[in-house]
Amino acid sequence: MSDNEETFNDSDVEGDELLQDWSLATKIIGDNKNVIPLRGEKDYEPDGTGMQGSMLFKAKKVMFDVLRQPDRGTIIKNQVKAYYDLDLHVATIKFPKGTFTNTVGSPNSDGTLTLQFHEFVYLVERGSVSPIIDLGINGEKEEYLLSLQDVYSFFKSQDELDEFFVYAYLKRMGYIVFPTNWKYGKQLSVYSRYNKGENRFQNTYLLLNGIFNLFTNISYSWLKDWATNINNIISFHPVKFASSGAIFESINKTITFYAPPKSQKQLLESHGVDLNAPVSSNYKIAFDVWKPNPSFKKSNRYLPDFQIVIHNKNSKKAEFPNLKDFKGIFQRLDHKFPFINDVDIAEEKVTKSNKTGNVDAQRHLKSRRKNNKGDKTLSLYARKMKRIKEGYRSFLLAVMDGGLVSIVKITETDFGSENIWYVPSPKIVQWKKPNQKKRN
Amino acid sequence: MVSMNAALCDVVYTNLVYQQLWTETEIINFEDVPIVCGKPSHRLTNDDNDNDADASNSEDIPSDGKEYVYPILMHQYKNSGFSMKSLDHIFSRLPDMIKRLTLGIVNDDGTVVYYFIYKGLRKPKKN
Amino acid sequence: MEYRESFTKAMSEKAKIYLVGSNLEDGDGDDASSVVPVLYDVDDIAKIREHGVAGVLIGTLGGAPQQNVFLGVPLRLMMEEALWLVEVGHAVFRHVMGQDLIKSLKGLDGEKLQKFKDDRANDVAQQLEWKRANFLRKMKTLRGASDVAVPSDVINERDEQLMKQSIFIETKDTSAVIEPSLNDQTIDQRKICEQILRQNEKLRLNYKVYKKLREMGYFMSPGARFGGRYVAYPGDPLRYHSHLTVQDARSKDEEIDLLNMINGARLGTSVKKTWVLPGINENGDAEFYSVEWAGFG
Amino acid sequence: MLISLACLVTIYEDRGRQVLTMSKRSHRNQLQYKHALPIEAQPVPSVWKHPFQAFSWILDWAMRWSETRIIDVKINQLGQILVCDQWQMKYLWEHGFFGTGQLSRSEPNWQARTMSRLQLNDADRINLEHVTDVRRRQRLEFKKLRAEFEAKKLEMRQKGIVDEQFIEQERLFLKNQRDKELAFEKDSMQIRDEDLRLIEGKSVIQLESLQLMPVEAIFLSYAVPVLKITLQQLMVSLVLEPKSFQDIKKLIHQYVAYHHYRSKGWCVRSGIKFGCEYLLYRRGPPFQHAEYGIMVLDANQSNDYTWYSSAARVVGGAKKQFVLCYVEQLIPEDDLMELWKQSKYDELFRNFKIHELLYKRWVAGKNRD
Repeated sequence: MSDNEETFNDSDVEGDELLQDWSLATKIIGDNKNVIPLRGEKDYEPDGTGMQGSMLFKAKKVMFDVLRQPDRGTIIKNQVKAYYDLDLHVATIKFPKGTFTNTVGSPNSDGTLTLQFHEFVYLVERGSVSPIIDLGINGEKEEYLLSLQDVYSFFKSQDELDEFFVYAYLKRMGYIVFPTNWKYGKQLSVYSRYNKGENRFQNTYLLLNGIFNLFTNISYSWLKDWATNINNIISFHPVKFASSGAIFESINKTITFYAPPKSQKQLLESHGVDLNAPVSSNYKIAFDVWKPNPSFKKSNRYLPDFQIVIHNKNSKKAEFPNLKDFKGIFQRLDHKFPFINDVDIAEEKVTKSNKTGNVDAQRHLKSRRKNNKGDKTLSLYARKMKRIKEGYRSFLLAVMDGGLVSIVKITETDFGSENIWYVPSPKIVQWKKPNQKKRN
Repeated sequence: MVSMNAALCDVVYTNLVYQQLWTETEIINFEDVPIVCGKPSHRLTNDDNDNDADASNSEDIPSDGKEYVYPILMHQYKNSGFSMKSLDHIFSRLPDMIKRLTLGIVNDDGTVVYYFIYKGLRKPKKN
Repeated sequence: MEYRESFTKAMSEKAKIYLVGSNLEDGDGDDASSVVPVLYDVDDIAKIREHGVAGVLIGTLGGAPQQNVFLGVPLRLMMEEALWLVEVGHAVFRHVMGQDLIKSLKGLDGEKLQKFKDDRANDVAQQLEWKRANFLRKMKTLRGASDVAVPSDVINERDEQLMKQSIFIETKDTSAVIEPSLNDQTIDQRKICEQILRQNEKLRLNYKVYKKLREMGYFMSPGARFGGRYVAYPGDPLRYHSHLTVQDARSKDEEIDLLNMINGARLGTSVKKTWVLPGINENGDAEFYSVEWAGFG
Repeated sequence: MLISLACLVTIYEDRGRQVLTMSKRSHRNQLQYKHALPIEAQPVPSVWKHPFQAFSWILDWAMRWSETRIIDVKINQLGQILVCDQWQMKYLWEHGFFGTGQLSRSEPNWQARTMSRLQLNDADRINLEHVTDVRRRQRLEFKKLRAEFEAKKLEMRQKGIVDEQFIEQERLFLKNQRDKELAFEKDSMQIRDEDLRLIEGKSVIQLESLQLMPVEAIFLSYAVPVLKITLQQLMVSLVLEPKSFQDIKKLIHQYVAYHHYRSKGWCVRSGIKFGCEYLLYRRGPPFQHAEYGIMVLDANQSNDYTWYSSAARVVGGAKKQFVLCYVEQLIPEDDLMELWKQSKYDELFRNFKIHELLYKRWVAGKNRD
């Protein structure tokens, strides 16, 4: 599918300012190319002319013609019936067929497929399944074909409707979407390497961590005064510096900062510690999202590419997350963190060569350094910049406003760990000072 | 408080005359509302061109080319205390012919930024 | 012409707005303001549009399910839109919970149920009839008048089967049971409106702003994308640019966040929308100030 | 449309920059702005070639010891923190881009700009007196010639001669003169009455001061102490008598964030132009555009979504990353207040923690592969 429509749809400005020409919708319905051509410009305001009036009339007519087309459904040959169960609030397909079953529903041992409610509504809207209710009158099977309106009356809350909308929105764009903590099949976890059979390790770790915290808490109180005093003595005198870096070094310890986990190990540590911490449940992670992939297996899922949290900005109950809420979300994230590989590999290399003293490895590292010598400082600097810009853990926040959704990516980043001060090259340092140094 | 207002007017006056190059600039007190009034050095970019006059908005644009600037102080770390009530008050003191007020926001970073304020609804410029 | 007829018909009745997602009868305990107002009937959607309410289509379009540009029924309204339509008398609220629907379905007597079945069967029969006629017409033209070896009005078993298989089973937008079963149910419209407004202070203020702007002729749509509560259009958004980014309503002595005003007006200038600050005065009326970047400084 | 905003900004940022070729300019910048902070490091030479060299180094080192607090500041009744000395303004700008010229976009170059606007610093300098002088002499010349024409015309008329050619000649002369005068006025200058007040001999009086943001002033009296004012004096003048921590909370939050970025090497400047609190430059405005727009928030703060979305769109429209910088306080407010009262600012600052989040619009159609 082409990217065209999305660039329009998600680029708010254009989406609003360009004419939504529904005659094009008839085109995409006709052939399946899904290419949406450029749309025309709108007018500034009504000018009372008949010409403008008839253009508006036509535009509305086309739109309503499209809306009136009976195009939700299937021919009998392809019909798939999904039976809604009011008590369980799910639907069941007795004879699943069609490609959608690869990425929708939980298969049961008897060959049927259970659809969660949002999956059910989505497939009904697409016309992929017929929504049926078995009225079971007088013990007899009595199938009744529901309408879309009937199906919507089963929504239990605004939150559920919003979740469904976000689900459908992503599905229409081709993403694979399942609820986070979906019980069916197997799903990889970032933490699984440690969790599986290594609970002992984890417990030991937690214990040690607890003791450490206890110790630091006690020691901190009396160490703190000491440290402050020493600092007061040394820091605010006109200290002389032998390099510009030293000036920064002298002031960059003042403000503490949060450094997000950057490696598998640190991830586990933060995750492990937080297992005991109370989790704010206001912001649940609604869905795991995978990029489109034909070889996706729902029974054996690799790490999702994204996870998504939904916020309805007009709901009386909900507030935009504050820092604590964000932290709660980050702690519970479990998806593909693109930064892990890079950082882990870099770290492993260092520890390996340090610990084992492996001559070969060190030689290898040396030769690599040698090769990079030319732009070493530059690339180090560039790498720091890249780390800040790309950040670490992230999730998507879908903000519902009426029936419109905007999606924001929230990413932990860390300016604190990356010192980026400029170190003048020797050539410039040796350059003679300009006259400005001499004051009047 | 009054001297503070005077000092604030001076900042905006100097900024308008010597950075924005306004002419015929003067400070007028409409009772307790001090206004820096003057002529911009060129047509303000937000106005429509004469030949493309936007009839519905044109009555808002002063015919003598004069703009009325109300200075307001904005600290990064203090509340401004500025509300719609403040705006009501300012407009109540201004002569009726003044449809457009310019807020001259004096920031504590050394800059002054200017925003037009209209009572009621105003359409955006066409182009 | 057909369009005009149905148009006139639609205008003659009140549109039906269904409140989805919450149990209203729960009384004060539940948050009535978090129900979602939704319309399913295209005629109703066309009708409220003539009254200046566009809403947002939220359903997947059956014929083009792989995109988010053109969506279909149902139509979701902002609560303000729904309240205004009902208050002015262009629409009525309806509220149906799933279990009630099923109850009413189960409560249908055999006669009614049979009628539904007959309707469906009729639809199938009609489609089949149409397909047969079509098929025969094609056969005729294909074979020409001279061919008499095969009678042209006979369809063999296989073709008949194929035709039956290709009959389209449509999922209809609107319910066949909900409206008839509700017709006699009288809901106190004013009470629902009050209930919804009572529980949400912010909505209460914003509704005054919405109402005022609507009565001035503006169409509103949700405005978070442009940094506001509403985006206001001088006419049908299908044809006209939006003019205003309207902020959340406030009391008139509430402090203005100048930094927020600055970036709002800056953004407004770049997207050609005036940044509008609405306030509610002592009389409970909405008043406005418009802000735009002066273009210098 | 956001592009147009970005363009607008680009124009502003470009205005006032010297027109130099890229490489030349960048080299010049490297030299001019080699110090990121107003305290200059004194590198220890790697080889001591001569005993005298060591002596000179120590002397230099000692000299500078004594001159750290060198910048005078004045705080006026509006709370504006001003540096008025020419050299000091330039020094603070060139050593880390501190402050903003009150009549400039950033670098305090109003005087030079005005000189060039009034054409007072051209190579063949036309000063005001010169202009009036030229104009007066021109006028005189014109009057003289016109008098000659008048005399001749009278003479011819008395003789009863009507010379069409002569009248045409006169007309042309007069027109010519007027054009000349207009042209002179036009391209010599458009001096307003307001400008006349500025001119003092061959120069323009300096109206502009360098204004420091409160956080810059704190940084320059606390972290890199170059202001003559002490931190305590400064703090008291910023907030006279805070009754509760609420009164100083925002200032402290702003400072903590400012110090954080400055101390990691970023050039931090006001973000007001883009509706955010700070802009982060790698080195400074002459080198490249700002890369980040920072919004400082309290850890418990939650605003309506529109607050985030409009700020993010303005910052994003100028092709900058939008950062939510949360400031968390680590000890109770009463304790913080106590530290303030005792002027233990260092300890006060140390009891805050920074958390950063990138906030970016996510487009479903662009993240599928």
